[in-house]
Amino acid sequence: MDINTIKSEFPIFSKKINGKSLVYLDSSNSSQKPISVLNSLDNFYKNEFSNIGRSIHSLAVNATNKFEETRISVKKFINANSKEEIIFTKNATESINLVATTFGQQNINKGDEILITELEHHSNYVPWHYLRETKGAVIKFAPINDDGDIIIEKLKELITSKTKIIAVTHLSNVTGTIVPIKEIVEIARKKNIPVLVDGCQSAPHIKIDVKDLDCDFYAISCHKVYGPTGVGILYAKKKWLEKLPPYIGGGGMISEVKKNKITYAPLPEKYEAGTMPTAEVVAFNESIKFIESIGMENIINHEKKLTNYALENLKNINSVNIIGNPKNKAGVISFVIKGIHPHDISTIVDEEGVAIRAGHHCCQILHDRLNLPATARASIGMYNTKEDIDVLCEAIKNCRKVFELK
Amino acid sequence: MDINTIKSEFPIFSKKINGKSLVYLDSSNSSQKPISVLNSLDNFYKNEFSNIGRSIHSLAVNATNKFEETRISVKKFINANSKEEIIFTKNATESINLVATTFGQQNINKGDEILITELEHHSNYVPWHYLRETKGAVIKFAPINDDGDIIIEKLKELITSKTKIIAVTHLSNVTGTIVPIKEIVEIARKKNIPVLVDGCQSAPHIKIDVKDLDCDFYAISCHKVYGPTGVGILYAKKKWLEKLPPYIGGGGMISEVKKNKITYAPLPEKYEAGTMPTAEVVAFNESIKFIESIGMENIINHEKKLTNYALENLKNINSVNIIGNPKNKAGVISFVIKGIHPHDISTIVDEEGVAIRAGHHCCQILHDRLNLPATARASIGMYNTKEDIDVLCEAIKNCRKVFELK
Amino acid sequence: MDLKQLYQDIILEHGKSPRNFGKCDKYTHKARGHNPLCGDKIEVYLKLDKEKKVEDLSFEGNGCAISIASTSIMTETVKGKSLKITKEIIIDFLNMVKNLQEIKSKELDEDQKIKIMSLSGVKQYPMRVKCATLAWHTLTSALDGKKDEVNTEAAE
Amino acid sequence: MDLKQLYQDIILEHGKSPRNFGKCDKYTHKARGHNPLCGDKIEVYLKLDKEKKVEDLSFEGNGCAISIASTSIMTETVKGKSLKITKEIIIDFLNMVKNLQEIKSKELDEDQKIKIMSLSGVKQYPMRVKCATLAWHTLTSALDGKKDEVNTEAAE
Ligand SMILES: Cc1ncc(COP(=O)(O)O)c(C=O)c1O
Ligand SMILES: Cc1ncc(COP(=O)(O)O)c(C=O)c1O
Repeated sequence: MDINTIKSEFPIFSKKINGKSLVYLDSSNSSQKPISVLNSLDNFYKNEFSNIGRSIHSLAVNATNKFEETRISVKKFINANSKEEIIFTKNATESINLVATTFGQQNINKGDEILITELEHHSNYVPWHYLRETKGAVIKFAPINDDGDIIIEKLKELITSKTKIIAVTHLSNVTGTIVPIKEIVEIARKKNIPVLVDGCQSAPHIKIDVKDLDCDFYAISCHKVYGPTGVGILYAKKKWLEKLPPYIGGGGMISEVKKNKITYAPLPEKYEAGTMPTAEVVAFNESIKFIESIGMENIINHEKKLTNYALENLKNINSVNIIGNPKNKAGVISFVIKGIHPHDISTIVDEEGVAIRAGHHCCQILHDRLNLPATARASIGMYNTKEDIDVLCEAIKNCRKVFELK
Repeated sequence: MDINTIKSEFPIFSKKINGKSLVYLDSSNSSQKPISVLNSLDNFYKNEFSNIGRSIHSLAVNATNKFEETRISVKKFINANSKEEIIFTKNATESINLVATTFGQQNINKGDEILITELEHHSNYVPWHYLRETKGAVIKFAPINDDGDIIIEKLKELITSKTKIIAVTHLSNVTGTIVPIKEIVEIARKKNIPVLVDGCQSAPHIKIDVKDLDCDFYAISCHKVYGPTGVGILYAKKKWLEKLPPYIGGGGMISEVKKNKITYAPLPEKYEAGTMPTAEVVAFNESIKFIESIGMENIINHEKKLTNYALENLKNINSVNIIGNPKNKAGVISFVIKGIHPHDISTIVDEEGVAIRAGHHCCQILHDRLNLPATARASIGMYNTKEDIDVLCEAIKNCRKVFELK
Repeated sequence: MDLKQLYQDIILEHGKSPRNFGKCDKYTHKARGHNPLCGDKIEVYLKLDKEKKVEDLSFEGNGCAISIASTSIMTETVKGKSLKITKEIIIDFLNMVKNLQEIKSKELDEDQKIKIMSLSGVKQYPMRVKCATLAWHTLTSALDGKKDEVNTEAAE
Repeated sequence: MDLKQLYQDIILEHGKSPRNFGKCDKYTHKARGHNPLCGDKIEVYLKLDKEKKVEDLSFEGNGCAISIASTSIMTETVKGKSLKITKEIIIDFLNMVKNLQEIKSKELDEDQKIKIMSLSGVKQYPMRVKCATLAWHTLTSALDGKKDEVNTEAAE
């Protein structure tokens, strides 16, 4: 597929916002969906819908097979060892909570340490905070430098004999920092500490290879990977899923249920309680196929070029200040403009059809570190073009006009 | 809308199964979806998609409004006091786990008792079982009689000063028993015991009025209420939601996040962590509108007639044995045939395009009580017709032929 | 929609140079307001005299032009008014930005009315209504002597 | 698809009157199999003699016609075979129902082959494959002396 025609695969781009073409630069928040995904969703509901894994009539058999096909696709997409290592959740937040809760239940005691970083999204902090509240765990924050890179030496120093788990993002949703996960896993491996990776931002934008990363847990949100809302993924090494207790309890995750005793289903069912987002999981297979039809390499190249183009052009606008300058940066560009609050920026560019996000992006710790109450963020998806960036830049210039700044 | 033309609103019924028209009698498992719901889903993704509650651009504003409109519709649908009492989850199983976990954390100690019934689905037992494992709670099962009705007198006797919560289904997914919730709540109220109602089966088939029931918690799965997969609902009295600790932690459910302290968002956000099944929640509004356009009274009447018709006709088939004979029965009909295992029944009727379920329907305790390893179950939805029942009965007769039974 | 309706000169000016910024002397009441969506935070300080008149009123914090301007204009408008009239003005203001109702209070002079009405543009920008109302909810909370901070998510 | 392919007379007959039902005398191995989807449960009892020959083999439990017939036929087929050949037959069987491969083992007589092949119809009924294979997985587990029960969800 030609990278220039990708946009036409996404129906939403025929829509007008305030009379202008939509310039969608909020993909870090959630991505738009290609037509093949929407057709799959629609087709499944219209022609094939059934609950899975429970009934044995023809519809149910077909639905179950399709559902499991997505699991196999995900396994390949992230290069997991087996499909038992792929658990479907409702979003990455649930994936991380699943690990924090079950791992915490089994392995965290008073005084034990959990090591996260200043880059983390609330979804990779609040679940660990619960263990601080309920178990008396200690949370340590590996610091970042002014460029937005984690200071690996400092992270190393923070590891003690009490460190029970390291939880770190693969790609910052504020600075665009690509974190050297392999390096961190190697450090952790030497001390036998498991590593959870928040892969929310990385999954749509860089090649994921969990075998190569050798991390223990990897969390993904499908709605950010050009898929439907309502589905997340937890990858976990089989040994963990076998060892950890179950999480949500209910239908589908049990083996035998007696009045005095319950045994649980084998993997992956053990962690998939209740009716799953069946249609959405089935449709997510098309998201993976879509990405693969283009090729992750091509997507990376395209987004890289666009990011550089955007950075150059934004830097040329008087008084735009880009947040962070990490060694390895993906298409997440947060910025501030002196004299204009990010919220006002967002409202003003929206008038030109430009969708960006303003606020703390669920990263209050990072904003405290940067000493900023809020930032504006333009984030790039595979469907963005140079024209999108041009419109963004013009719209930003307009902010200064509206605010009568020289 | 004419009850006889309802079926035409469901696209799936133009499909053929094994060359035959689909006779879908597995609605207790999951219901089919009307075209208006699917159009809403498709339209939202194609023209309006954005993450909600975070960004302030036009798409996000519109999406957030639509999302909140569904919350208001749900509030009205079940007659809750305020929209803060409506929490969106991923399914009813999560809704019940949310209550068991947070209520248990705060109110269950060693030796405390949880009272459930022999009718309960695993989703209303396993979450409580966790409290038995982690907290040393005791689970008591209110017994049923041979008709499949809960013996209220026995339930009363099982209440002690240690009973901390009563969790009970509104409508059995095996016997079709409609449980007298009001009566149970009145008993519980006198002893100040909160009541959780598993409303999975009731929500699509009887009028829900949580104010009238006066229950504390009510769990619903939208996919059983003619809605998309991936969405559940928890209704809870505001006083509980205010008092109980948060459940899943992450983006969207916080107020202020510091390195040493976290405060949580007000209701309902406190319980809605991470990106929600946005499109699915938006589309669920159409499910409610669809039900209301027909009128719950009309649906109840239609299903009542059909249930009676089915019971009469099934009873006339030699050796079909209907499970349970509750005082008040909805359109859930489980049965066995002497000499033919339910799985074989399901396979054989499937050949005629008839989708029923075979197994223990996530109710092993109930099947133990009935001394049956498995049952076959035909369950009725608003789209079923007398012709569906006729096809089912013919297909069942065929089972005896295939098995060469006289 | 017209951005100039939202960002009127009065608002830009108050946004840039807010009045009554800082802690006022010997305040008797204070309250904190917070908009978690954008991270806007303000603290309102209030001095009620014996006759229950708002003798002094000031604020600290940061936020977008709309929320700072709204807070600044609020302090200017309410200072010197009695408790009762202050509450009337708050209700007037909230009705205006949410339902575009006119300002009814007879206790405001033309200049004050114009300033308050300069905030009516937010009605066209639903996500920004909270920016405009944060200060006013926080003032109510300060007057009521509530301990909890105001949270726009709960306030709406 | 044809139901008669699935429910061949041999299967119906074994389903109705299973052979080797009950606990066999002085069994040396046993294992439990469970199909959580349908609740089918079987227990396989096995007596290996000193030469590692399956001297006796029986089962208890309940399930659908397919799973009972498959178990019954399995006990008939395997009884008297050496451990090595038993394992060969198990692999043969699993290959047959999953991939429609022919029975390769030379240790089965025609009658036994026909009986085993009567189960090949499940290939057309994916949800029923587990019914047919439960017994065979459970036998493997008994031979391996595993403690865990076999669970069809894990076995496939
Ligand atoms: C009575 C009852 N409770 C709970 C559930 C669980 O619902 P879900 O699987 O949608 O979480 C079901 C449906 O399977 C049910 O029938
Ligand atoms: C880095 C990061 N982690 C976690 C999340 C949470 O993802 P979700 O809201 O889909 O659970 C997000 C997205 O908001 C994110 O950007």
